[in-house]
Amino acid sequence: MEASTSTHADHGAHDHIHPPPEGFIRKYVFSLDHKVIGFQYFFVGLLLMVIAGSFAELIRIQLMDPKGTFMSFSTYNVMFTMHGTAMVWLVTIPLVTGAIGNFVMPLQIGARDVAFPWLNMISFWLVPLSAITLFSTFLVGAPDAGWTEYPPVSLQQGVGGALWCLAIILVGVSSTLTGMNFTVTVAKMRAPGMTWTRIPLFTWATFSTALINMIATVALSAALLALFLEHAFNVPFFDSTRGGAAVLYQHMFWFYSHPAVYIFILPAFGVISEVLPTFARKPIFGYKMIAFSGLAIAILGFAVWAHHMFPSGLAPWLQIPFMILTYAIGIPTGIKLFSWLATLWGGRIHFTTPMLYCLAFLITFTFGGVTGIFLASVPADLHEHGSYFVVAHFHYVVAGGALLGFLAGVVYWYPKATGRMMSERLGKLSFWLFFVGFNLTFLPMHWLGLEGMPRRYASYEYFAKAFPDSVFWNQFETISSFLMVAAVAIFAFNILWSLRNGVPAGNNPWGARTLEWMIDSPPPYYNFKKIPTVLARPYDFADPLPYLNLDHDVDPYPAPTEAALQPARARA
Amino acid sequence: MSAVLIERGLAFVSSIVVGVTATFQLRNELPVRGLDAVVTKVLLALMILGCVLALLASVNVLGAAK
Amino acid sequence: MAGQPTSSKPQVIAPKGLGPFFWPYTLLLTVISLVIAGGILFANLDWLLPGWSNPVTDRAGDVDNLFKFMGVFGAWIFIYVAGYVVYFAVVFRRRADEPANSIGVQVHDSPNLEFWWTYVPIVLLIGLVVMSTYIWGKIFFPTEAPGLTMEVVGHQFDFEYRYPGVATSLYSPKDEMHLPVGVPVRVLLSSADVLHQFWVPEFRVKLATVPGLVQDMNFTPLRTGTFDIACSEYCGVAHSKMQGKVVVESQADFNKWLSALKGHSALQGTVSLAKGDPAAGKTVFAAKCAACHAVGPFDQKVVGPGLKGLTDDAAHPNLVTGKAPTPDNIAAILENGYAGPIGNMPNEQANGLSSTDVANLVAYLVSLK
Amino acid sequence: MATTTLTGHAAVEARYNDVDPVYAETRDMRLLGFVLVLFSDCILFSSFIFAYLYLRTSAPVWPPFVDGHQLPRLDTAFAAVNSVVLFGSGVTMHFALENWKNLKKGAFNMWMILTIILGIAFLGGQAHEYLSAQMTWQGSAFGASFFTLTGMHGFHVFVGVVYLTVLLVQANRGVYTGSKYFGLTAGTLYWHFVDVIWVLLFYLFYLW
Repeated sequence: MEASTSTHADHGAHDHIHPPPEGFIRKYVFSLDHKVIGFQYFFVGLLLMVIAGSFAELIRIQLMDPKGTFMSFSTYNVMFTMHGTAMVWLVTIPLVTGAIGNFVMPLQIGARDVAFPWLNMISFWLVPLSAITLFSTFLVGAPDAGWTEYPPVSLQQGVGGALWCLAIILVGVSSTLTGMNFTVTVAKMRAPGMTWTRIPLFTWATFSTALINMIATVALSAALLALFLEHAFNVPFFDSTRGGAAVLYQHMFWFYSHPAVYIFILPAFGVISEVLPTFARKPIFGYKMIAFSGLAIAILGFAVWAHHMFPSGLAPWLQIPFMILTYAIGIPTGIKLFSWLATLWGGRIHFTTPMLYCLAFLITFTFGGVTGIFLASVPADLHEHGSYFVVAHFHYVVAGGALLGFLAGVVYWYPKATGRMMSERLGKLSFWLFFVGFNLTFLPMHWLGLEGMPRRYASYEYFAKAFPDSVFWNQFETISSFLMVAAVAIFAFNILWSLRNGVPAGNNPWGARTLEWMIDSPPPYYNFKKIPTVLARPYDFADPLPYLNLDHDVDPYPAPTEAALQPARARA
Repeated sequence: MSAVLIERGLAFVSSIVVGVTATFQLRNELPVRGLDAVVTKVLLALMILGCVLALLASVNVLGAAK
Repeated sequence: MAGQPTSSKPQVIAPKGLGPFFWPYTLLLTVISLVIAGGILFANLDWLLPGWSNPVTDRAGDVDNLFKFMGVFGAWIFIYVAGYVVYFAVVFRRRADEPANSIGVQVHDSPNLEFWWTYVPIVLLIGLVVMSTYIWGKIFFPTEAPGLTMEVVGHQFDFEYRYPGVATSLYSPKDEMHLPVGVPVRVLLSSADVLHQFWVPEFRVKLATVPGLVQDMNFTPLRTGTFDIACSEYCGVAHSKMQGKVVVESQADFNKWLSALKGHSALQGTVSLAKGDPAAGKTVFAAKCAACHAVGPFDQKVVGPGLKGLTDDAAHPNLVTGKAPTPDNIAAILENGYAGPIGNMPNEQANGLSSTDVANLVAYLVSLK
Repeated sequence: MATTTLTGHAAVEARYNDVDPVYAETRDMRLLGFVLVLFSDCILFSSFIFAYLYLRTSAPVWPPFVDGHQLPRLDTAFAAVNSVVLFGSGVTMHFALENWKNLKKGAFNMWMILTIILGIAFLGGQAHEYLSAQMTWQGSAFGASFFTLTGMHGFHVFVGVVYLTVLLVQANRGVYTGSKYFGLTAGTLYWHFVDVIWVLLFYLFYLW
């Protein structure tokens, strides 16, 4: 007890509770409350995911026919550009850090809000602004050079390209501010006694992500600012006839965009690290290794960007160091993966929906990691680069990694956010549809890519002549992808339906042990009436809960309640 | 006497004055603790480096000769 | 809180040993891994990687060996991880009749285990790095001098092929690229407009064509055939229609094809430098040089320097070779090519310049003041 | 808590700590947040400096040729004076904050005004540089990186001048006290940061 209260003196600040805001606008639109902002991110992100996902379906429909007659080539090019852009910047980042990070992180560290609620609100509102800017390009000729927008080809598009830059700079500023905000929150606002090695792993992941957001996103803004200047004012950063260099953009862009994939995946790692121990009823295996490997991934992630550029004019002598660093990042990732596997061993595993997502994550993410090893090797990459193999790898780690982690997190924290359980029956249906549909859609892309099908092709007529079976596989993928559409539709329906009809959850339906489960569901405006004191790590199921000064009397040994154990039968 | 010579002379004298003053400021800042002081120390040190550069430029050691 | 079932100490349900049938199951996974490894090593994977059983280039065999190595170990990692996920999930599932507060065995870590699962991947990855670096060295630093040096220039939306001694360029998809079998080839890649990529999947080597940069790709075709060339870097609206064909044929066939091409060319014969015609030189320049050189000052770089004022540039009194800008020295660069700090320029053969062309070009270049 | 017997740093520190816990905690968070913002701003400049280094090192000669003429090197004499003007404003800003910490409001005002004047003088000098520059933004990689980087820096100086003016007005309206003056600390850090960015730009564009 003496040792545990050492991080924070008992500040008067902790007893200072703001009254909740009045009026609809202050409460739900320009809210300063991290929970409401989390919801806002969630719904905006989900809406944009539906839009970007429908672009993906249009892409897939085009590929049913090798001639590519469904859309014109230019429309197809716009579709994959917008799909990538929206999914990367307007869906994944707002959903994983914006929604789950905002809602959960302050609760997990026993804080009443993030460090700068105002900035948080601005960060959020930049996202819809950016989305409007991005989609407004449809009116003036949408960008079509892929989500990477490599110059010189991206400079051939008109105003749309410049607007694209502005849209992404806006969302970049939003990410930077969020990163700064979260870094300060985790560094300064933890409950007394919560030392760095007692922080719940999701918060650890959010912290590592915030560091990347803060540093890398600015570099992205710089790259896009330079591209914007060339678009708008003809400033020759990337024009080789006036001393610029096309490869320079790729350096500047990937210096952000490689860490960006860790912005997606680290919060998902965090969710997995929370969900696995809860449903395996076991302490997380190797807490420190998981926490520090996340940090190591965040730091190493800054030194691997050029592996996206092996064939693109990178000097040969630079290729080997970047390959070695890329392999080095596989080590901490492997440590995490094996630690989760060891967490499963000897547990008492509850097959709830979030747990199913986690188990699926372990399988698909391992697969995506293995194909990552294939891509990182320079000679092998000289074959795979720019092919469907890359598309498959990327979707295995982002959709099969980050998205599965995100869905696990949504189902896991839904009872905390709303006070009701999501329907397990619909949840499991949605899970299986997604898992099966996902694998059937993206697995064949691996062999299509290795056979030699290039990505971003509106028509693959020549390829279908050489490999007639590619037509079958593409049609197979398209049909399978609609299973994912069904899964997302059921998931969205489940979210809305359960708001009213879900089983009342109680404060801690899963028998979880982190701080957010010690307060009411949904949490009150001020989160914690009294700031609790933390005595130990949260994951020791055999010990009583390591908290003092909680608002409620809680069961010292929380266990899953009826609501979680028999969700399908009970009704409110 | 050309404008360039006046500029050089001005740069020479003022960079010494500013550099020395900044060095005293840095010395006074050294015992202060806290994040703001740490950052200030680093920034002051770099600014003194800037004064040295300006001094070298004024005597034509660095930069274009004119 | 209503609904909290109990506040008694939770009940640990520990497995016996590592779990029921752990070792038999591990044996099963091992057998599966070995079968897959055998498949990767010995089966014919032409359906997956075209040219697997009969490599088209010397590099393809190397890269396929790398694929074998990564495939075997990647498959092992995946099979063990996925296999144990499924096994643990089934074996350690909570039974319906267990109390709600049953918990698993409370282990926090195991330094031994953690050491091994850090150490083994490191060793494997070091092996992979060594192997990759070795093959990378073969790709980028070939020891054999090329028997044929040619150029591929990316355009929106076709590939331009330039052969030594051929005055006119060939363009995909109308024309095919031809290569002699068994001869080390150096392909110099550059671009006239945006980024493209020159990819022949069977060759296993692809490189981008970058404006302002020349990259060289080295390989030796090992067997004859016709293969697809595809652009694999997005280059604009008709990106998906940017393909070509490369024909690998015997040296005799190749020579026949090449001389037929040369036959079409009107610019042949030996002419002394003094008889160069600047007007004809301008035409040759536009066809052969303008992709890399601007008619502008030295620093108006496209790939190579601008060539205006070649003979009277105060800032550059000498040529890139360090010699005085006399017609003979200029002609020497055109004939022998250039390799040095500011880049590479192909020689007369690679550029397809006849001696008439050289004479005309020199006359034209000297006339640029 | 504040005692009359303390002097110098000790007195300043005592006053600094003599605040309510809410303010102390907020100040702590804001300070860290502000330093992080400066850090990310630093990354923004670094990215463009990287671009400049990349373009410069891959060019055959530097300064590059435009339309047949090599661009001249930038003149260091005037830039050296202008740099020292900016560095001098950093020194005066530091004096201003020190005087505020020691409760010398008159001296604070004097140094602040001097800082603002020097900042404006620097901007004037930059305007002169721009007007007399012999290259354009569009013409070459040199022009592109020079005008973009110094333009971004100039914008930061301009924002700084406005920021310091606001701080000066606020200070005279009693927004800050001898204990609570985080805004002034932030302003000083920002101004020092802008100075230091200029050290880099000065070296990279004028002296290298």
